[in-house]
Amino acid sequence: MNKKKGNSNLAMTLLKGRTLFVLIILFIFFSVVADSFCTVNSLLLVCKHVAQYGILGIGMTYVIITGGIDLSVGSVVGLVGMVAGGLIQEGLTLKFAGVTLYFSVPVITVICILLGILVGVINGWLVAKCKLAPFIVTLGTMYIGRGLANIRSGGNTFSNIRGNEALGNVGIMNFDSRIFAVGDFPGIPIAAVLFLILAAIAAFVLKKTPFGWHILAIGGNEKAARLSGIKVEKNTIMVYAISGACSALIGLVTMAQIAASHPNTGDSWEMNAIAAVVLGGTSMAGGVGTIGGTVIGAFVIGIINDGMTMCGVSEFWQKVIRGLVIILAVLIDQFQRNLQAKMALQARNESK
Amino acid sequence: MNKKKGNSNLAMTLLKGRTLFVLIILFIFFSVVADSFCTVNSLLLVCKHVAQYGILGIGMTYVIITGGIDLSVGSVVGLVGMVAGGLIQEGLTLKFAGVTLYFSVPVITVICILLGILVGVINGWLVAKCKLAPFIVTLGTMYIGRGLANIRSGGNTFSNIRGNEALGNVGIMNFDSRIFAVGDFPGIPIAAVLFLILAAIAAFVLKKTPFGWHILAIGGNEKAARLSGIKVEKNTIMVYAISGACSALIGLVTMAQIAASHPNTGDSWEMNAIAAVVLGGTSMAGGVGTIGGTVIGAFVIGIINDGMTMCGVSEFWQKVIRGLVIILAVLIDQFQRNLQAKMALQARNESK
Amino acid sequence: GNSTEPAADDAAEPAATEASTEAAASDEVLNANADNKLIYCITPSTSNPYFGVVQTACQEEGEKLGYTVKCVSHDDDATKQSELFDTAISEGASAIVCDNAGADASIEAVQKARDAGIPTFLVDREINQEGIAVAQIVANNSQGATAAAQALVEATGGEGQYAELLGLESDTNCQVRSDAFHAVIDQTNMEMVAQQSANWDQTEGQQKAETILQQYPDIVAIVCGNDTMACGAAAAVESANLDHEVYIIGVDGSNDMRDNIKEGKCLATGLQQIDLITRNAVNQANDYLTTGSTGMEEKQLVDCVLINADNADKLDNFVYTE
Amino acid sequence: MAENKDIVMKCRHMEKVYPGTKALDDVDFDVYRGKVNVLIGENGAGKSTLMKQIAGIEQPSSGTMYLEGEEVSFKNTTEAKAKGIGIIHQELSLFPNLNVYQNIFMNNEQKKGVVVNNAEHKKKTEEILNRLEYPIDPEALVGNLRVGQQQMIEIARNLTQENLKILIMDEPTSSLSQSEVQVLFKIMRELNAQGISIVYISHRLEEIMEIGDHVTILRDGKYVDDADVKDIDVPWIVEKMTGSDKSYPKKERNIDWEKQETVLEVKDLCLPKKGGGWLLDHVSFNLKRGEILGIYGLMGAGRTEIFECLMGLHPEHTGEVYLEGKKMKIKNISKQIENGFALVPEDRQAEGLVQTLDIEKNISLSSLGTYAKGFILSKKAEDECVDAQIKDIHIKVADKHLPILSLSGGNQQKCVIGKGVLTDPKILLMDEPSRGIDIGAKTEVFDIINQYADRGLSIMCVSSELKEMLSIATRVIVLSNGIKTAEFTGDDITEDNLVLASYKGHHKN
Ligand SMILES: Nc1ncnc2c1ncn2[C@@H]1O[C@H](COP(=O)(O)OP(=O)(O)OP(=O)(O)O)[C@@H](O)[C@H]1O
Ligand SMILES: Nc1ncnc2c1ncn2[C@@H]1O[C@H](COP(=O)(O)OP(=O)(O)OP(=O)(O)O)[C@@H](O)[C@H]1O
Ligand SMILES: [Mg+2]
Ligand SMILES: [Mg+2]
Repeated sequence: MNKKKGNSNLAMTLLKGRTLFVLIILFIFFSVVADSFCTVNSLLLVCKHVAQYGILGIGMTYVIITGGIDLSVGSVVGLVGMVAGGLIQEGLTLKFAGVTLYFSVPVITVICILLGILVGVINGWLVAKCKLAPFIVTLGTMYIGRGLANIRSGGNTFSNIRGNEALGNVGIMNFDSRIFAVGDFPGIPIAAVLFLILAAIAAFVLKKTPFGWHILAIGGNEKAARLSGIKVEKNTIMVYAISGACSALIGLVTMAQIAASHPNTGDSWEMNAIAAVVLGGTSMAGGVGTIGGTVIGAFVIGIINDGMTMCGVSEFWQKVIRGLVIILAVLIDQFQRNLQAKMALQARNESK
Repeated sequence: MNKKKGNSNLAMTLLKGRTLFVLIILFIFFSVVADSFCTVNSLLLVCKHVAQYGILGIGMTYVIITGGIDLSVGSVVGLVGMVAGGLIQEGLTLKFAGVTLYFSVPVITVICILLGILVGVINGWLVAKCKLAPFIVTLGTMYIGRGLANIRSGGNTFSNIRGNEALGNVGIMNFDSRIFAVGDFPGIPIAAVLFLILAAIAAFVLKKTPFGWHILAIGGNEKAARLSGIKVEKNTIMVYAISGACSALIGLVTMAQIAASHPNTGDSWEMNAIAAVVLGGTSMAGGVGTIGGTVIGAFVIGIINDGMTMCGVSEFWQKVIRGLVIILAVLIDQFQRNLQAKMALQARNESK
Repeated sequence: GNSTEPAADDAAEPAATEASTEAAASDEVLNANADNKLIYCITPSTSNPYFGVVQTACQEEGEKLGYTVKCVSHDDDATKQSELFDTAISEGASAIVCDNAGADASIEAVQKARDAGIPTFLVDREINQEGIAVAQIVANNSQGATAAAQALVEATGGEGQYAELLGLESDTNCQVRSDAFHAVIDQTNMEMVAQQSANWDQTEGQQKAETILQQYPDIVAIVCGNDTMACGAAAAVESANLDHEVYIIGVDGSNDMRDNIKEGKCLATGLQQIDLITRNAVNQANDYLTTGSTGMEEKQLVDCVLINADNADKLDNFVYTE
Repeated sequence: MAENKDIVMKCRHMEKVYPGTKALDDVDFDVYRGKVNVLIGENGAGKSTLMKQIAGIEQPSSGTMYLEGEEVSFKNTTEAKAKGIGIIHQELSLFPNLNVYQNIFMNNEQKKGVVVNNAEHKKKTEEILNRLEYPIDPEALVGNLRVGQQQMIEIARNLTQENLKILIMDEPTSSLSQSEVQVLFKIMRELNAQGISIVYISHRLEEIMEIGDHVTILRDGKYVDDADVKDIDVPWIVEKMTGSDKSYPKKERNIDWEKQETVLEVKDLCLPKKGGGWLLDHVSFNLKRGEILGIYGLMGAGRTEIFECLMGLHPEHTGEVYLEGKKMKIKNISKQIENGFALVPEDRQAEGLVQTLDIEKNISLSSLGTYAKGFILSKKAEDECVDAQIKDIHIKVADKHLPILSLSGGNQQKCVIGKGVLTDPKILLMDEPSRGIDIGAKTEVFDIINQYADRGLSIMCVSSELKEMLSIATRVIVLSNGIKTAEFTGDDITEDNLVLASYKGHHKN
C-alpha cells in the first residue's frame, strides 16, 4: 500500500509538471540531435532569446488573466525602438527655440517606458471605460503603432544609436551586455536577468497582493468583481499599462541587440508572446493563470526556435513543427489536467 | 408633439444604423476627395475586393458567435491556392502506377473546398472535443497551413494555372470573371456575386434554422446549451468547417485574380476578416452577431483600403488611419448603443 | 576543436568594439572555426524563390567544396537575424553567407560574427559599413533598374502617364530601385500619377494596380519594384480589358516574370544574377578560409542583365546562359 | 413501499463520488406516479446530485435506475428527455443573449420545413406564460429580465415538452413570491392530474406541507427516511433533516427605535422603466442604526432596484439620499462600498461568485485590502478572518482551497453573505439572502444577521418569504409595482397585512 502511494505521488508530481514535461522532452531531444545545443554558450543564448518572448509574455499574462488580449505589443516594440533611436541619433529639435536637445540614456529609457505605458493606458481606457473588445482595440493600436514607427523615420533605420560622449547619450548598448562574466564563463545576458527579476516580481504580485487577486477576480467574473467593490476600470487600465511597459522594455533591449532601430522590429511578436502564455496554462477565458507557467511556455517557444535552427530544419518545416508543438503542448496539458483530476479522486477514495 | 416624435424616430433610425453610419460617411468622404471613386467601375472593383474580406468574414462570424476565433483562415487561403495550382500545373502523380492524373476544374474545386473543410474539422475537433482554446488551436493550424503551402512548391509560385485544353483542366479563371455584362456595363465580378449569395444564405441560416439558433445558444451559454441537449461538439465542428470552406473558396478566387498561386497569399487576412466581423457588431464574447453587420463591416474595411489607395495616401499613414477608423467605428457603435438605450427610455417616459 | 571562443566578451563596450574593428580591419584572418567546415546560409524567407536560389546555390557549391551547409531564414526581421547569427556563432560556423535584413540593422550582427572570428560574406544586399564583412557581393540594383527603365522609355517613347508600385518602404532596395527608375523616367515627358506600396506582394500588387487602373485608365506603364508585384500588376492589367498597351517592368528576373515577358504581358526586367553571386561568395569563402584572402575587393558589383522578349528564353531559375 | 404499481421510477443504491466528497452514498429513491414527490435535506445533502443522475446530466458512480420497471441509464440530457424526464435546474441555465421564445423552444424548435416557425413559437410562448399567469413579451431579451422572471422562463421551458413523464423541479420557487408560487402549485396539480409525476425540491417547508404528497429526506448523502405528507409535520421534517430541532430565530430586542439615530434617509427615489412608467415611483424611507429593515413585495415590485440605486448601478435615478444626515451623491459602486454599503446580490452565479477562484478567495475578495501590509497580503490575517467566517456562518467545506463550484448551492450562498459581512459595512443590503439555504443554515444566518445588527450594523433585507420577514425584520416596508404601499412595525407585521399591501399598487392602474 505504501509503495503504491509513493508511485502515485511520483505520477502526480509528473502530472503537475504539465508543460514542464514538454519542455524537458524538447530539451533532451535537441541535446541529442544537435550536439552543440547543450553547451553553456548555447544555453545562455537560448535564455537571451527566451527573455524576449518571456518579458512580453509577463505583461500578456496579466492582460489575458483579466480576459483581454494585447495585440499591440509587437508594434510598441517597434515604436519604442524608433523613438529611442531617434532621440539618440537626432535628438529632439524644438523648432521655435531653435535648439536640439539630447537626452541621456536613463532619461530616454524613462521616456520610452512612459511611452509604452501611454499606449497601454489608451488600450486599457478604451477597453475598460468604453467597453470595447480588447481584440479590436489592440488590433487598432497595433496598426497605429506600426504606422507611426515607420513615419518617425520615413521607413529608414536609425543605426547611429551608440550615442556620443560629447552629447552625453552613450549607454543604450548596456541593454545588450552580460553580467557575472568570470573567466571562461561568458556572463549572463542582461535581458535574461531582467526577465527573471521581472518574472519573480510579477509572480509575487499576482499571488501575494490584493492587486493580483483583483485581476484574477476580474477575469473570473467581472460583474461579481465589480459588485465586490473592485475598481475594475482602474485595474484593467493598470494591466494594459504593465503590458505596454514590458513591450517598451523589450523595444530597448532588441534595439541594443541589433544596435539599430528598425521600424518593422517586433512584427507579429504578439503571437509568440500569446503562445508562451497559453502554453503556460493561462486560460484565454480569463481568471486563471500563473507567471511560472508563462516562463516555461517562453522556454518551450525559445527552445523549439533555437533548437530547430541548430538542427538545420528548413524554414517551412519549422513553421509546421512549431504549429504542431504548440497544439501538442496544450493537448498534453489538457490531458494531464484530466488525468490529475481523476487520480486525485481515486486517491481520496482509497484513503476513505 | 408629433413633429418631435418624427424627429426622434429619425434619430432612432440613424442610431440603429450603427456602423452603416460610418460606412456612409466614409463613402461620402471618398466620393468627394477622390473623384474617380464614385463611378460604376470603381464601385464594382470595391465590391470585388470587399468580397474577399466578406466571405472570410461570413465563416468568421459563425465562429466568433460560438465564442471562438479562427486565425487559420489566411493560411488556408494560401494552402488551397497552392494545392489547386499544383493540381492544375503539375497534376497528381501516382508514383507506384507511373501515371499523372489531371483533374477538371470542378473536381479541383471540390477537392479544395473539402481540404478547407478538413482543416476546419481539425480545428473544430480540437476546440470542441479536446477543449483547447480556439485562439491557440487555430494559431497552430495557421503555422502548419502556411508551412505546408510553402512546402508544396518549395516556396515557388505556380503561374501556369490557366490549364490546358488537352488535359481538360481549363476554367479556374472563371473565379475572376464577371457576369451580367451589358453594353457599357462591365458586369458584376463573380466574387461579389458569390459574396452576396453566401451572405444571404448565411444570414438566413443564422436566424431561421435550428442550427443558427443552436450556435447562438452555444455562444450565449455553452453549459445551458449542453443541458438543453444541443450537440455542442457537432455544432462547433460544423462552424469551423464552414469557416474552412469559406477560406478555401477565397483561396480559389484569389488565385484566379492574380492568375497565379503564391504560398504567402492570405498572410494576415484573418485580421481583416475579424475586424470586419467586429465592426459589424458581432461580440467577441460570443452569442451576439449578424451577417448583415459583417457585410457592412467588410465594406468599411474595403472602402478605407481602396479609397486611401485612390487618394494616394502613403503606406504608413494608411496603417495609422486604418487603425484609427477601426477603433472609431467600434467606439461609435458602442456610443450609439448607449444613446439608443437612453433615447428609448426617454421616448417611453414622454409618452406616458 | 568544437569549442567556440567568443572573442567578444567586451561586445557591450561600444568604444572598445569600435577600436577593435579598426585594428582588426585587414590583418587578422577570421578563421576561428575553419576546421568545422560548416557554412551558415542566412536569407530572407524562401517563399520568394529568389532567396530559395541563394540557399540552393550555397548548398550545392558548398557541398562541392566539402562543407556542411545549414540554411536558415530571418524573415526580414533584423532581430531574428541577430538571433540566427548568435546561433551560428555558438554552433561554431566556419563562415556565414548572408542575404541580410537591413543595411543598418545588420551591421551589429556581422560585427558579432567578426568578433567571434567568423567571416561573413554578404550577398545580394549590402550593409552601410565597410570593413566588417569580408566580402559584399551585390547585384547592381541601380544599374538593373536603370536598364529596365530605359527599356520602358524606349517602348513608350517617353510619353504618357505611369504608376509605380513600391516594395516595403523600409527596405533599402526599395529606395535604390525607385531612385534609379526615376532618374531615367523623369528625364522624359512621362508623368507619375500614382505611387503605392504593395509590400513586395503579388496579391497586394494586383489589388493596388487594379485600383490605380480604375482611377487612371489612361496610364501606359506600371513600374514595379520587383517581379512579384509586376506579375500581380500584369494580372490586373489583363483583367482590366484596356484598349491600349500597358508596359510593366520589374527587377529580379524570376521565371514567372520571364513567362509574362514571353507572353507579352510584361515588358522587361533586370535579372540579378543571384545564382552566380552566391556561388562566387561560397568560392571566395573557401579561398579565404584556406588561404587567408579572397583576392578580391570587399565590395563587388555584379551587373544585371536586361531581360526582354528577345532573350527571355535564355533565362532559367535566375541563371542566364548565353 | 409495497405497491410497486404506483412507482414510475426507482433508483437503487445510487452513489456519486466527487473529488473530496461522496455526494451520494447508497441512496434509494422512488418517484410515485402522479404525485408530488418532495426531496428535502440540508444544503449539500445531495439532492441536486441525485436529480442530476436522473436527468442524465451526470452519470452515477454506481447504482441502477428503473423507469417503468425497465433498467435505464442516460448518457446525456437528450436521452433522458427522450424518456420523458424534464428538469428545472437549481441554477438558472438560460441564454441571456436570446429572447424569451428562443429560450423556451431551444432545441425543441417548431419547424416549417427547415425553417423555424416563429409565429408558432410566439403563440405558444404566450399561451404558456398566460397559463403561468405571468405574461412577458415573447420578444424580450432574457438577459434583461429579472431573476424571478427568468425563473418563470425556466419553468415555462419544461412545460412545452411533449410526452413528459417526470418533471424535476430543483428549487423552482427560490426567487418567486407567494402569488407566483400559488400559480405554480396550481399548474403542478394540473400536471399531476395528467399523470405526470413531479419531483420537488425546496427549502421552504411550509410549501412542502402544502403541495407535497410524499417526502424523502436525505442527510449527508445518505437516505434518512420517507413518509407521506399527511402523516407528518414540520418539526418532524426538521428533526430528520438536521438531527435536531431548529426554527427561525426569535427577535427579542428591546430598543426604542424612535431614539435611534437615522443612518440612511431616502427621499423620493425614482427610477424610470425601460418599458414605460416607473420601476420606482417616489419611494421614501429611512433606516436606523442597528435596524433590520425588511422589504417585501411581489416579484417585480422593484425591490432589487432600490438596492441597485443605492449601490450606484443606476445613474439615471432621481431623488435624494442622506447618509448620517449628510446629503450624498451616489457616483459608482466602488465609491458606495467605500461609503460603507455592501450588497449581497440576488443572482449568486452571475453576480456573487468568481467561479475561477477558490472558496477562501471568494469569501475574502471584497476585503482583501484590509489584510494587506503595504502592498503585500498577510496570509495569516486572511486565513484567520476566513476561517472565523466559515465557522460563524457554518459553511460546509472540506477544504477552503477547493473550487467554489464544488460547494452545494446553499453553501455558495453563504460564501456570498460572508464576503459582504467581511467588508465591515455600515449598511448591508441583502437581496434574497436565504435563497436556497436550508432551514438550519437559515437559522444560523439570521442569528448572525441579528448579532451584527446588535453591534450597530444596519441591514436592509429583501425577501419573498413571509415567514422570514415576520421573524427577522424590525420594520417592513412593502412595495407594489414600484410604489411604497405600506410600512409596518412591531405587531403590525403580519402575513395578512403584508400580502394585502403587496397587491395595492397593482390595482391602481
Ligand atoms: N462538481 C462537484 N465537484 C465536487 N463536489 C461536488 C460537485 N457537485 C457537488 N458536490 C458536492 O456534493 C455534495 C452534494 O451537493 P448537492 O448540490 O447535491 O447538494 P444539495 O442537496 O442540492 O444542496 P443545496 O440545497 O444547497 O442545493 C456537496 O457536498 C457538494 O459540495
Ligand atoms: N431591464 C428591464 N427592462 C424592462 N423591465 C424591467 C427591467 N428590469 C426590471 N423590469 C421590470 O421592473 C419591475 C421591477 O423589477 P424588480 O426586479 O426590481 O423587482 P423585485 O421586487 O426585485 O423582483 P425580484 O424579487 O424578482 O428580484 C418588474 O415589473 C420588471 O418586469
Ligand atoms: Mg442543490
Ligand atoms: Mg429582486
